[in-house]
Amino acid sequence: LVSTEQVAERQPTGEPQSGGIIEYGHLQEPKCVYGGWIQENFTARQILDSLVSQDNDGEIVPWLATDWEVSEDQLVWTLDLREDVSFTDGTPVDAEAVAYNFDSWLDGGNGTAAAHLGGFYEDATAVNEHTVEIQLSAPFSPFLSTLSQSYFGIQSPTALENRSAEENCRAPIGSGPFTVQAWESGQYLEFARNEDYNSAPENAKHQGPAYVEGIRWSFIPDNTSRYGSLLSEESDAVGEIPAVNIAEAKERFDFEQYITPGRPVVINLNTEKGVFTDQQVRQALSFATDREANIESAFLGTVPFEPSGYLSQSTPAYDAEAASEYPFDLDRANELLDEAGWTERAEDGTRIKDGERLEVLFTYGLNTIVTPDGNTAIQNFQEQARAAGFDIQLRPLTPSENSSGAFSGPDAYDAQVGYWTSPHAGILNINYRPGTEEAPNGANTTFLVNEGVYETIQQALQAPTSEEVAEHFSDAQHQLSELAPAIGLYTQTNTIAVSDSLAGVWLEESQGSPVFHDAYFVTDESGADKSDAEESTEEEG
Amino acid sequence: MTLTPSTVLTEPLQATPAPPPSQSPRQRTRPALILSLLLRKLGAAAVVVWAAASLTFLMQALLPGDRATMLLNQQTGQVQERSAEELAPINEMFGFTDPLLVQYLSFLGGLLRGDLGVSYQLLQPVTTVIGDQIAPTVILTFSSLAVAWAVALVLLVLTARRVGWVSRLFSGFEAAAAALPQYWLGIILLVVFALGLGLFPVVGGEGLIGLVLPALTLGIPLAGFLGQTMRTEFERTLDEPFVLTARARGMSDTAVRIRHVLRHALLPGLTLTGWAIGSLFSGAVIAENVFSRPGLGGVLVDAVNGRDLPVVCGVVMLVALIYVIANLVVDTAYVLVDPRLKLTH
Amino acid sequence: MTTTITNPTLDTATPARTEPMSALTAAATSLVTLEDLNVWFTDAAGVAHHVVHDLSLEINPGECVAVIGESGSGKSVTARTLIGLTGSNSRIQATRATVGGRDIQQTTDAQWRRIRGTKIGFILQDALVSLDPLRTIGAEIGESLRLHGVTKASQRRDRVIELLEAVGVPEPELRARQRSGELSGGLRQRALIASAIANDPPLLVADEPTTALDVTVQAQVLDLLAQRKAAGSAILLISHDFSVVGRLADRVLVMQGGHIVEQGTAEQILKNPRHEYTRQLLDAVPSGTTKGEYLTSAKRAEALEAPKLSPVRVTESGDAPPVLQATGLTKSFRGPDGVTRTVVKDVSFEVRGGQTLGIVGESGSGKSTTASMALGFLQPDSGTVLLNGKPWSELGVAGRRSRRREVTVVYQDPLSSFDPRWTAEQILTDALEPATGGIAFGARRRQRVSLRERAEELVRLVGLDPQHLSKHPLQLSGGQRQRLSIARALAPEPDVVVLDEAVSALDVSVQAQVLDLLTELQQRLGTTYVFISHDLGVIHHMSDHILVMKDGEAVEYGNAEQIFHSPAHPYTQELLRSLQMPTAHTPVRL
Amino acid sequence: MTTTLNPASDTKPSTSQPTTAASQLHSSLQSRRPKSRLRQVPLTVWIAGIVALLLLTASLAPSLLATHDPRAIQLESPLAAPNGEHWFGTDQSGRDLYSRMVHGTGESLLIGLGATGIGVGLALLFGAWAGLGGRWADALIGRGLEVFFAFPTLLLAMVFITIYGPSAPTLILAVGLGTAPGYTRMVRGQILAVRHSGYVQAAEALGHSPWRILSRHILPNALRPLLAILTLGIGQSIVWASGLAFLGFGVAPPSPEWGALLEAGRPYITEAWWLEILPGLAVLATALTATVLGKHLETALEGSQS
Ligand SMILES: Nc1ncnc2c1ncn2[C@@H]1O[C@H](COP(=O)(O)OP(=O)(O)OP(=O)(O)O)[C@@H](O)[C@H]1O
Ligand SMILES: Nc1ncnc2c1ncn2[C@@H]1O[C@H](COP(=O)(O)OP(=O)(O)OP(=O)(O)O)[C@@H](O)[C@H]1O
Ligand SMILES: [Mg+2]
Ligand SMILES: [Mg+2]
Ligand code: NI
Repeated sequence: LVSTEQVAERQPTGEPQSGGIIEYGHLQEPKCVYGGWIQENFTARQILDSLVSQDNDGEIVPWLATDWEVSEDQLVWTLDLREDVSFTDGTPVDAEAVAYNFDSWLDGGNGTAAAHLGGFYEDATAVNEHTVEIQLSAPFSPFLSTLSQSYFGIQSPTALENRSAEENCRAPIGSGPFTVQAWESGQYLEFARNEDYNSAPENAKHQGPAYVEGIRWSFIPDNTSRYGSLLSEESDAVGEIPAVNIAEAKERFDFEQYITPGRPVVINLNTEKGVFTDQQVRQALSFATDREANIESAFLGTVPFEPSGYLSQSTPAYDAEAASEYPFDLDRANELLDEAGWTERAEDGTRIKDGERLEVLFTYGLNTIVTPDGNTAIQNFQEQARAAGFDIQLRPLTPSENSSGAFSGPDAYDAQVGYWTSPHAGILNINYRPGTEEAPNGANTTFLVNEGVYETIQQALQAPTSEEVAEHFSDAQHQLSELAPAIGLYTQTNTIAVSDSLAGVWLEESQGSPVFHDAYFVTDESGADKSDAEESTEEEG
Repeated sequence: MTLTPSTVLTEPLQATPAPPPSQSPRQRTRPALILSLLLRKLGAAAVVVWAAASLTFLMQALLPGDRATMLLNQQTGQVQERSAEELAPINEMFGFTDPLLVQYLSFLGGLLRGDLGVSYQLLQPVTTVIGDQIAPTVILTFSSLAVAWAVALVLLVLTARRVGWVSRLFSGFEAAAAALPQYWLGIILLVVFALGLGLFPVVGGEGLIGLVLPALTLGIPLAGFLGQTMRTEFERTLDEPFVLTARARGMSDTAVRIRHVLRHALLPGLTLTGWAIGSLFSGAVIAENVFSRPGLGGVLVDAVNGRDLPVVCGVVMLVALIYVIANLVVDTAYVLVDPRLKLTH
Repeated sequence: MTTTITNPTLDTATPARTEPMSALTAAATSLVTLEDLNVWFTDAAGVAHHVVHDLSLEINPGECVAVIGESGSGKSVTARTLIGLTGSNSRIQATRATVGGRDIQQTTDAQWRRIRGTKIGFILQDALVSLDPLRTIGAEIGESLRLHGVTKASQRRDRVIELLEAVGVPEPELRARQRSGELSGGLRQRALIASAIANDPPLLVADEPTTALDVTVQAQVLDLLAQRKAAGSAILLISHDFSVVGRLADRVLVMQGGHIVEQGTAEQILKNPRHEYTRQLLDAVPSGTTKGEYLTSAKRAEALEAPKLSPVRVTESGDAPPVLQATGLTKSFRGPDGVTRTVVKDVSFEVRGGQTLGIVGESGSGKSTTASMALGFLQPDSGTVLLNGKPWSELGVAGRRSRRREVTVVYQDPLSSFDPRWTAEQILTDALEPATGGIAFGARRRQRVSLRERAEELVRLVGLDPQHLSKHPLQLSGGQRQRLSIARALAPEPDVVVLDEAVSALDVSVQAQVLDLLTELQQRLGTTYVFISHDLGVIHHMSDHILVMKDGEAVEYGNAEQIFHSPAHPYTQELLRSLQMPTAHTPVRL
Repeated sequence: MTTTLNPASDTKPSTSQPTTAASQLHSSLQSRRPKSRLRQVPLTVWIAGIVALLLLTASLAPSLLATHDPRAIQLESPLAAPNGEHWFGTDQSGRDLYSRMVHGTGESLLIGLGATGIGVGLALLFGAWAGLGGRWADALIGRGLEVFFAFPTLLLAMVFITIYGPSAPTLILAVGLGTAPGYTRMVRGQILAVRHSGYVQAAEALGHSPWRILSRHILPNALRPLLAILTLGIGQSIVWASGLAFLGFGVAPPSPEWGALLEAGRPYITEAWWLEILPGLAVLATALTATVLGKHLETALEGSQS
């Protein structure tokens, strides 16, 4: 999934040096070091170990769990744990600890973990000291893939139980390569090397403690400054390279781009109220604009266009054929709208039906969900859709508006932009599971209620083999594509640029967190010469 | 036959404050008077801080959307509606479902005990959240003030009422500086001096060198305002007879400007400074943003965006307190600069 | 450094003090020599104004030369050329201009700085505002010393005290620590003199040194200058006040419009002026002897031509009914320091129709406060005012409103009493319009026409050209403004006009015109005046009855002539004593 | 022999002793020449006038000045540097920056004007109330002002925008509210000064009714300087509004309001400087123009009448 910037080629020969502190510049500051937000996933990766990891091919490899098996009915997962690992507070990493973590996630300890496992998880029990059994209420094929995310990092139960919420938020105790040393709010998080680290995942480049002594994880929200700090050598690595700088970054630095699996950045259409209750109108909008050209232009060719409104191209079980059912076809869009009865046009070209304008209230969390480049893409989309007679009113939401729920209900928008990272296609279940009276599904932002789609997804989750899983998910994507509740725009990506003085940084596979455990400083300057060999070729997973 | 003095003026022609009775000229303000004055000022300060906090509380409570939903969404990075079941524990923890009055009263109660509450988002006590960030903001605010004063004073003394074009050029410069959008100036400074020339760090942090550009960003526009107000007074004072007297004693021009005229021009500058403290804080938000600096500005914006009521209230009260204190200082400075104001202030 | 101030040393005598004097010329005996001095000022539009024409002047050590003349005649400008402070917009040209032998046209700025304060002490015209109000007197006087070599602070402090003592400031240690705002006018003036003589300059330039002072204080300051002169210092005295000149000057120059029109000894000029202009100046000074006569020659001539308007004053009282009666007026104010002071104590008076009551007293004695109560602006704490025999002070604000037009007021500074947006016409018609009751819509136009006619009548009455009606007050001269102010006061046809220092800010000749106008109007209209001034001459000239105030109390009240010729109260006696002149004059009447 | 005596360092001595007859003469001399006032207008004011005219044209009839459709995107040429076709270059969507700036003028000025109008309007209400309403009203409003000064106006604006959503009217209201306390203080001071002025006392002495005095003297005189302040405020309001846009509280895209342009241009500052610099210059020029014109107006008003 990681675009191959062939890190190895730039690495000098010889043994990695130990020591040094990595200056890393990051876009957003998390609220806690560990939690359910993607930012928290990034920081948690540095200090927590998960049960399993994913390697470059999407294979699940051992981490804290050395071995696993699932029962015939796919309801019981048995995981064998390493026996030689302790949390940094001395508590052993054992079956009890893992079971405790499962319970705490589902008990409100981590909303994202709960979103994934909720409705499936039943119970976790320690079979013996180093074997844990997870009971599910229904088969859940992407179980291991789910666990590979850092939302599922294992924390010390002693710490969770005995320390305050504040302490667990600001300095969780795990068994990972680093520990939290200091957190200067608004400035940086300081990680110190866990000198006793011995539990790197199998796909790590080395075992044992990290090479570097620590990481200074600075929060530099301003794009120009963040990238600038790399140029001025104030940072050794920075994340979230702005599109305008990517071309240069590729040339001057080690540049890696991670295309996040899960739901890409899509336009969710409100299928419950308003103009998009009409499937033809939804399809018409899907046809109406040249999204490919739009994304190419808005991101200056640095971020892949994602035709699918449901899964990102890096997600296992992505169906490229289903994704390409809505190419740019203005005539088709017009046809569909005419059929749907939007035949008249107002003076400004907006279509009218029964005296009502084809107006679309289009909301998006600016700078929270959508980057400035994404904002450009949305404006391009708005302008392009005018040709078909859509009058799109953009309504960027402030962070407060965005997350307060005030703009989340079916009355609040006609179209809304969102993405949801997930290492597997099970995200479809989160996004399209119909809500019930007692348990409304807030994650269903298109409000689509479709039995067929739901059943197909359930079949996929319960399928015994990965081929069958993929088949059912393919099916679901085709069904959704027909219903057209969402329109794909571009893939959510993580990028990192690393200066030549630092080697061995990689982005992990499940969520794209930077991994610094294997990173080391290159002392020999001459070794860091820039072989201007490679241009990246972005691969799709 | 007598000849009488003819034109005797009763009142001083200039608007000097009415001379206090010269029979008891060395009237030191009695301690009781000072004490009551101090108490009054403190009382007023407390009222201001309390009112600012209450206003904030009310405004925050009136914002649309649900606070518990917001917290839950922030914890998961999602933006969806939540079920009552999901929200119940949060509501209970922070008492969001209590009547507003009850919430307000418990907030006031906390205030009286010196407890500003716990941040909803960061789970830290508000005092800690603010305590961590107060220093950079205060340092930035006051170094901007210092920059503004230094620039304004130097330009004033050197250029006021000089050969036509010098004076005009620099008063034009002041007008332009006053009209500069701060963030724009900040970005340009950043791009030119940090990114382009590499003279300053791109990411300021807490160091002294990192303070230069942010302080200039806020200081230059303020210097424009200060310069404009003080220049008027400065030039007016240059016309005062006592300035001519000083020259007639053989004082050099520069000495006259610094020792006599400047002091008079300080007064409107001080007034403006008192007013500017509040707006400097708003400016600090911008400078912090542009220069990736820590500080209360960022905390406030985050807290507002996250509807973190305790933090917002805490920051507002702190800013109000700083404002009030700064204005007490300004009042004192007034009296130092112009001892005539001793009693009335 | 020099040790005493009573023994000023001339540079010719001790040339080594600051710098050697440049080659002494033939005129070495004279301190200042000006020959054909011309000064121009360039205004903002670049137009040069010639304000001093071919002026020649010589001042010798130990001599006091006075320059007199009306306002704007160029007195101060001449003085400022002597210290090179005419300003950057000025141009100077002279056949010869030397100060202490140095050619002032070739003096550099640095050289000037050494001359100022050491060779020439300068007392500025605006005494009350010529000390930095933010700094202590000690700092101000000490500055003169510091600039010229006294570097040690303690030495300076001692010397400041010495100087303050020398100029007759009581409690010098205390005063040195006060700021000018905390001092009375007299003390300020003396402090200013102390700062000017701090370095013992051989020449003292005193520009209107007594203008702002009460008579008693004025006398003290003049004594001080006389002492300096006696001690050998040369003085250039500038004034438009003859009594001051008469007491001090050896020689007098009379200036008009930048020219010297007459010069001679003080004796000769004051007693026997030859030039028409000098005579006019002298005549314009009001006093007891001028009572009942016009002060300006124009009016006098007019009066001669029209004998029926001849100045015959109705001085007998008792025939007209009292228009304004005040009994037991008392008023206190709470100062900012929380102390309550009684500023008017038990003051009673009455004015009969067509007569003038003069209220005189030094600054702060409560004259204006009394007037405010009479006008109904201030509510007396106790005591009453009757207007036209009916209650006045007891009425509420609203009650008085309908009767406001019975009593009007003219202030010292008319400018601030005019709405700056309005023209003279608007100001007058506003005063003419009835205060209450709107005008019917249709009637408005007619009304306006008739108001305009009335306004024209009024301006003619006060001797203004109706063309001035379209002007803003700022575009009028001071005298014209005061006339406009009087016209406005007369507009509602009041029974009483209160004039609070109405002529104090005016130049003698303009003052004479305004006083003549008032006299004339009283005769034509029978208006009653309450005339407030601290100028005894003006009061004597104008009043039928006089109220003398001191510290809020009416120390003497009665017939004007009686009070002036046989004052009963010691304070009044002291006041009048300070008027005694060393030289007298006999104005030449036409 | 003709020598200029005074070194340049000597400043002009006082010519304005308000009460001496000499200065009366002097000022009457001055006021005799206001006929050729146009010729006395300094160059800066001329320039400001021309800029103001351009701004006015741009806001009332933008199509007269614009060269392109401000909304038309051109996906092939995003971030094109200024050139003959696109004078100010293109933005990230390939839209013509110059045309966008021209079309954004109206909204920007509207925000400036509207916000200042609201600020001054509120100020009038409360300032007049404080100035005329007696001791209690004055004390109450004085305290209130103190609170508002102590209160970060930014927060006020942010909360306001959070409640009503980001749009030009909200921005106007938010900035107006934010600036109102400052103006209120000014109005109050002005009214108090006028209220205690000689001419108001003179009018009272004539027995005029309070209403007549209020309408004929106090209000006109107290409000006259406000005209100048109003112009000064326009520039400041635009700066303010763009500052809010910068923090993400601006007008919704694709509006070419200047604040929005500035905010949108910021990420591209190193690669496409024109997107940030040019709209910034427009804001600066507008603010300066307003300042220059306001100052001139102030002195002109003073000179002509007071
Ligand atoms: N700095 C200056 N710039 C321009 N004109 C000036 C300046 N100083 C004085 N004048 C003009 O020069 C003329 C003479 O002024 P000066 O001050 O010498 O009068 P004066 O005789 O001292 O009058 P007064 O009795 O009012 O003090 C006046 O017309 C005055 O307006
Ligand atoms: N409103 C007031 N509040 C407090 N004190 C006042 C007030 N008005 C006048 N005074 C004081 O009352 C005293 C008398 O003032 P008033 O103005 O009547 O004197 P005056 O005789 O007119 O003096 P001048 O000749 O200087 O005009 C002064 O000490 C003055 O400071
Ligand atoms: Mg003079
Ligand atoms: Mg008085
Ligand atoms: Ni007599």
